[in-house]
Amino acid sequence: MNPQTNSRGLMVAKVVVLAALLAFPLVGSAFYTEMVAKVLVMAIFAMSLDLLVGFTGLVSLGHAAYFGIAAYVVALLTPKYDPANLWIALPASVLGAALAAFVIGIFVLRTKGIYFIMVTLAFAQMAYYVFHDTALGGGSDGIYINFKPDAAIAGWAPFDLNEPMHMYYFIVGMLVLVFAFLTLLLRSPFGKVLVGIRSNEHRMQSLGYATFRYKLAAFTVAGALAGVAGFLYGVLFGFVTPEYLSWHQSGNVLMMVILGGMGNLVGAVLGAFAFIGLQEVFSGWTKHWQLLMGGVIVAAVLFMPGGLSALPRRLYKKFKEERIHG
Amino acid sequence: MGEMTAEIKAAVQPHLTGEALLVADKLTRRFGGLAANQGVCITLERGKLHALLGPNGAGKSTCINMLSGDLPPSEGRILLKGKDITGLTNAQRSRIGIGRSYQRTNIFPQFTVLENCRLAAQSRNPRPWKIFTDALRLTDTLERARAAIVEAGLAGREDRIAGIMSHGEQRQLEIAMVLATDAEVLLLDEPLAGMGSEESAQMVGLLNKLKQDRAILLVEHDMDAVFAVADTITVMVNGVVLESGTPEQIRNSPDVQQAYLGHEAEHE
Amino acid sequence: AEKVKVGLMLPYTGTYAALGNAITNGFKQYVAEQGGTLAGREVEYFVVDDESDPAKATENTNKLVKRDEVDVLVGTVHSGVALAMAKVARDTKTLMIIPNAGADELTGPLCAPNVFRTSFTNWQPAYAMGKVAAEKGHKTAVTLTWKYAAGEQAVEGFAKAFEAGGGKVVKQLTLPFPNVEFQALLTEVASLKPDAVYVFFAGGGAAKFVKDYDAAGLKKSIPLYSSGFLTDGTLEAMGGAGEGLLTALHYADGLEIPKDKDFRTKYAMTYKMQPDVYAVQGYDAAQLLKSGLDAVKGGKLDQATMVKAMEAATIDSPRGAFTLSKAHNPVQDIYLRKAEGKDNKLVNVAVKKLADPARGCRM
Amino acid sequence: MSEMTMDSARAATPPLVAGTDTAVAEDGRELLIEAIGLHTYYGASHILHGVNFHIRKGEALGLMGRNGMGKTTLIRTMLGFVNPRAGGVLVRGQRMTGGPTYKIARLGIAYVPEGRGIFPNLSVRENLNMAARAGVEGQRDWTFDRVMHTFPRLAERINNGGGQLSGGEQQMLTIGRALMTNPDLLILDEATEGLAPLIVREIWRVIREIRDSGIATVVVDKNHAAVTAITDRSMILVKGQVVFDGPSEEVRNNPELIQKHLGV
Amino acid sequence: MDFTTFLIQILNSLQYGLLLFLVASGLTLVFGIMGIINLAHGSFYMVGAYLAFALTSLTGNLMLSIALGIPLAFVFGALLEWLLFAHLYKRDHLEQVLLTYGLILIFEELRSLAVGDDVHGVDIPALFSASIPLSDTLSYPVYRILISVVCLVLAGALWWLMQRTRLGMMIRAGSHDRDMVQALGIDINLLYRTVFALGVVLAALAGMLAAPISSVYPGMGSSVLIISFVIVVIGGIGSVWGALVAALLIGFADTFGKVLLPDLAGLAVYLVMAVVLLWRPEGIFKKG
Ligand SMILES: Nc1ncnc2c1ncn2[C@@H]1O[C@H](COP(=O)(O)OP(=O)(O)OP(=O)(O)O)[C@@H](O)[C@H]1O
Ligand SMILES: Nc1ncnc2c1ncn2[C@@H]1O[C@H](COP(=O)(O)OP(=O)(O)OP(=O)(O)O)[C@@H](O)[C@H]1O
Ligand SMILES: CC(C)C[C@H](N)C(=O)O
Ligand SMILES: [Mg+2]
Ligand SMILES: [Mg+2]
Repeated sequence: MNPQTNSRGLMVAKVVVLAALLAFPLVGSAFYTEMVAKVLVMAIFAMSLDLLVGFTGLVSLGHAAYFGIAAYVVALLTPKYDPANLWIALPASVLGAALAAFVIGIFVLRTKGIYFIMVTLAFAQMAYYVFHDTALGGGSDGIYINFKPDAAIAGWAPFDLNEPMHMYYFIVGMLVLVFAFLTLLLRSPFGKVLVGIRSNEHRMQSLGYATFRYKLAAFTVAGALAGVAGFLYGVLFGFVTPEYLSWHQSGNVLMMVILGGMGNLVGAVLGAFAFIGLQEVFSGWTKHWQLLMGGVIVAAVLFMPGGLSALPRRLYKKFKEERIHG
Repeated sequence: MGEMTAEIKAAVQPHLTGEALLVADKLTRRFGGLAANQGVCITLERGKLHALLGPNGAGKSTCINMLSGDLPPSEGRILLKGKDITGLTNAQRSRIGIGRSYQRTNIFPQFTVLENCRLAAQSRNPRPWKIFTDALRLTDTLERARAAIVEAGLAGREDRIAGIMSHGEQRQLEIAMVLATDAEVLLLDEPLAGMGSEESAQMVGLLNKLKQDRAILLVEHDMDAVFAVADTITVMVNGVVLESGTPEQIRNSPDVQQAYLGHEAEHE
Repeated sequence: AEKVKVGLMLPYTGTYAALGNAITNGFKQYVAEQGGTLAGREVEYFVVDDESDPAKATENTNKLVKRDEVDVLVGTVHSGVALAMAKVARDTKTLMIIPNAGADELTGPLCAPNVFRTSFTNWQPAYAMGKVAAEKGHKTAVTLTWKYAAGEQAVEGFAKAFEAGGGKVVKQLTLPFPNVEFQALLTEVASLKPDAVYVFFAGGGAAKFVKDYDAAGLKKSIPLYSSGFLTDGTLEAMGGAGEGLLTALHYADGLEIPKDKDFRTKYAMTYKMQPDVYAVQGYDAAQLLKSGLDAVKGGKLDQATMVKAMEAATIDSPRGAFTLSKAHNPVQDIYLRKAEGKDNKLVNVAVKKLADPARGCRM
Repeated sequence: MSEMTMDSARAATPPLVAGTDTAVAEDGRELLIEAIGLHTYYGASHILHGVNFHIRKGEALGLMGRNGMGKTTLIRTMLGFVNPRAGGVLVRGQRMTGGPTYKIARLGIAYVPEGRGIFPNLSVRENLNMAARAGVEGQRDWTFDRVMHTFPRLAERINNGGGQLSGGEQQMLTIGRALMTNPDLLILDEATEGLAPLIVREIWRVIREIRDSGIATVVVDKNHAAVTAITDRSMILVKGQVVFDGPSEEVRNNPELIQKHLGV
Repeated sequence: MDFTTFLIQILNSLQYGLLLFLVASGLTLVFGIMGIINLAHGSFYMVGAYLAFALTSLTGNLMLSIALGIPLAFVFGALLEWLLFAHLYKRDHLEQVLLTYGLILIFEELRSLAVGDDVHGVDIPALFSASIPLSDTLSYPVYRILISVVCLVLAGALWWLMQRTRLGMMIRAGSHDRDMVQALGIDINLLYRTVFALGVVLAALAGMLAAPISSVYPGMGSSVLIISFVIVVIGGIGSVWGALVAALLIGFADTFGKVLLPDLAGLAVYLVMAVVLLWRPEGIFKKG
């Protein structure tokens, strides 16, 4: 398997997966369609974090803040008895998240490594308490989005998000968009700089890159994309609580990224599927499902270094070595 | 050229004759109580290679760090073509044409040799807004990277992963990266350390070629190489300049021999 | 008859896990007493662990409603989760019985024909306690609670009754849920020197609070009152510190009610432990469901018929028989209890047949 | 294979007295390390191709070869950092293939890695003190004071963090630290890299002194003249194979050998 | 707030800060000095508390239980290191995050299976059950003072171990370059196994000591986890004194936050962390 066929194989795999996603609602029940939709939203969220963690080397433990802020923006923009306009609410949510990320980024990017992990956590917790302890967004009980945003453009509505099918395909569409956007971004000169920063930031500086600006840009883009996910999540479930900004949420999405394999967009998607999927399956089996979940995670770390996305390569290598020596 | 530079040239380094690109004006750097550099003046001229020698801990790397912007000086100024650049960050200095290599190998270990150099070359023309362009299609960058690899003697090893190359190969890559930035002023901190004899010899040839249209500051403990390429030599001891002059003057200076070179030919 | 599909959405992990288990036990005990069926129908359970996590509540509820298509939702402990559940229940018109969560809104502004509660509103025991405190002649009080729905509503109920009885709440202290460092606030209480202190805490935090209150020497000088959750299932953990505390709740140890004795014996036999208020609430949830099922007599589960029957039902609860208010919340006696050893011994009935005001309910 | 056949390479290696308690070379001196037929891989790349190696007590050996030929890999294999896929390593007669490294070190082997292995988060004093240990025979020839005396520059920076030292100072610290373990064999991988000429001369002097005191040394250095001048025996590696193993004198007197394999 | 109250609040802050340090001390060792990101640290704290509960109901005496619990915790820690952590030193830090996250779930469920989900109490040993009166209404439990003393002793001992002993130097060296430490003849595996176990002992000890005053309840581990990390980080990773100072700082922020700004009390701790790290991006006592 040379790199060429490898990448062609990957391409085929991606097309197959996409086709499966598109076909799913036709065969799956409404419930599972919603569930897959949720996984896809989390996949977008995980990809946005992967841009930071896996590609730029910025491990954020406060990424849920931007997810949650975007969700609150739609919730607050939605009138009590009317839908908001999608074409206003979506950009507003994303912008809100991006703005928050930009401002917070200016502060947190002064720190490095574990300190960065902790300051991102600190800022996210502050955002959490702002929603939790004030009446702004309904306090700890959260608020409901009673009507999903209206997709009408000048009276004509291409789709209706209240239709579960439409909502599902809208989410698939957003996933594809985000995936494509990140793929392009990462192979561009800009993306190469981010990866360079991950590898050795000091050398990037001495080569002439103003790394702070690049990092801030990445942080803002990641925040905006987390905002896309937050928007979709809020709209999908019609409910927003401060828990969306909590460190558990930040932790969970980080788990998805690591489980899937950092620095790999497909990995982030796989991680979301695995993490949520296992949770579903196990909690259906037993009350003590977290024991199984924990066991799987521990086993994954021990026997699957590099996460799910590294699995095929490792299996292939093993196979090859066996052929040589076996 | 600023009036200050001319003055320094006349007062401190009368042997200078060419176009001064980079001037260190009374640089001082203290670490707590230790003055690692004190009132160091150095002028780098286009077309000349200036060697900076001195015993271990004399302050050579500290001097380079100040020139490259990795360390702010406690006192003193740095001028590039007469303009004060003391306040600029290392990235800014790199963009206006000051490139450096490190004594302790400082590369991108997970990347291939080519990607290491490509990133270095891309910094000349970063184009961050071109987010829909494939970076690997920017041929100018790619060409410069490949050229640098060949010059540093790593031809044929473009696709090796940098971090798992041997020590000497990594030292070569360190140099290739500076070359790829195509800087006008090169600050090289012990480029030959860790290189084998053949690579060293090749490097000396390269330095002779490079200096023709650049200004180079070379810190190096390999005396054979230094005397083969240097036009000017400054010797530092304990953070201060001990002597500055032509290779001949330096070789014969008793002070330098006592502090740094030792007496020739003990077992060679 | 067709079987009935019951969706149990309760916390089985996390701080409230013990409560979720007790409710499940209570529910299943009633079904077992009925010979394993309810109104002659086989009961099929669908169980979801809600982890007391409001963020997952909507989907967890959807799992039961949309995936498993349950006939009735039973849940849950945490008010925030219950609010999200109730929203799904209202939207999908699924019958729902709340066996614990006390959020006033559920049977207040958010009340709905298909949503019932067999437990309490946060307001109820607190109001009763306020009344008792005022009757004891206390003039000033300080309240202290976690800053979240249940705590705030409890404090509001207490203050209402206490001030109506001539007292005055001089300061309302709060700390974030589920923070348990009380020392600073206890110092504040000590410097205010009120006649009484009212608190709302539950679970591990409750045990720690009572211990700290005692250790700070306050228990000797300022009487402590609370909704009964403070001492339910936590007395053992408090060591001796809880001894003698007065709390108000809709259940107590040593109720001289035959139903209760019977219930307790059976529970202890089946589960090898003593039941608590949560088990009772679960038990009553099953009873309430049965009264609904009885009305449709093995036929189709017509919701209107069931709701009507449930609204009219009198539940023969171990806590004493109760009926439901118009907003579907129990109208029940609130007992004053005193902690003795491991028991919350009945002192007297603090308020008879107390109904939640159900402000905002348009039903 | 040029210059030497596989057989002659074997012949240059004294026979292994396997199964006995102490490994002894033909000349009666104790064999400190003996490696036979090492094949080392990094993943799929085959680095060492059947290397034989030995060093006797008190012997000074120069290990030479161009960049990337496998010198460091050979050392790391013998120290147990890397497990060879074939071949074996005996340290003082004990089978030690693949480690554990700390046991090998405790048999009196000290290592100065290329690119320095100082602990930047420890002060100079701590770097030295943490390593202090009596030798295999209980000798305590190298003490803190003696290291200070050998490298006065370190004495001046004694409370500095290791990471704050100049490159050359770090190199001195690594050598000093290795000596603090009172070894019988000192392996120096590019130990003079980055050192000023005076210090380099000082290091050569120390190495000679060490050798004279009966400590064996393995020296990897690009200064072939110096290496052959202070060692008894030299080995040359080309692409993971030993192409020369013999008296250093022979290398010194044979510029073509150097020209051919070391490319000067 | 009158002056006496103010003084008592200061005392409260100090005491709370010291208690936090007790919990964070093990983390200082394992995370701050050995460099292992261990999210399961809170679980060890919980294990300690439940151990105190279980042993005390057997032996009837907390002090005896602690004496028994310490070796148990040590063995437990050593086993865990041998089974799991030993495989992770050379991996990405984030894999440690993932692994220890999995452990949290496992420990929590095992606890639930073994002892159930109830809240339990542990009695303060009779010897220390007295209280010292501070004002006419308020008094101060002797046991809390005892804990403070233990904290200070621990801080001192930990500092001495890390900075003044060769063992400490080896541990610090190992966090930077394990291979090199081995090459100096030190059995790094054994060393790290021991130190890791020591970290577990510290966490468990904190749980055991805190059991009487905080009671023993499900999820008690995760409530201390974040705050412990906050303390180690803002103190400056690797600095024992830094952790102590940070713990006191958080104690003050939390205590006075609750009294003076009750509506924003939740924010106070994180605000302090954000401000400290923006002012000193590598913690208060940054190490070279
Ligand atoms: N960050 C620092 N903190 C404290 N002292 C430092 C720091 N960096 C360098 N020094 C000290 O400053 C002095 C000069 O160091 P420098 O690295 O400039 O020496 P050098 O001339 O490059 O030596 P070498 O040839 O050994 O590389 C040394 O004594 C060193 O210990
Ligand atoms: N970890 C590794 N993984 C894969 N290949 C490696 C690794 N380390 C070294 N190599 C390769 O093994 C070969 C031998 O390397 P080694 O470091 O032994 O050379 P060397 O003779 O010491 O060279 P130098 O003089 O440059 O230090 C090199 O080609 C190098 O690229
Ligand atoms: C008494 C408690 C268990 C009540 C619960 N916390 C609620 O949210 O209503
Ligand atoms: Mg230097
Ligand atoms: Mg090498």
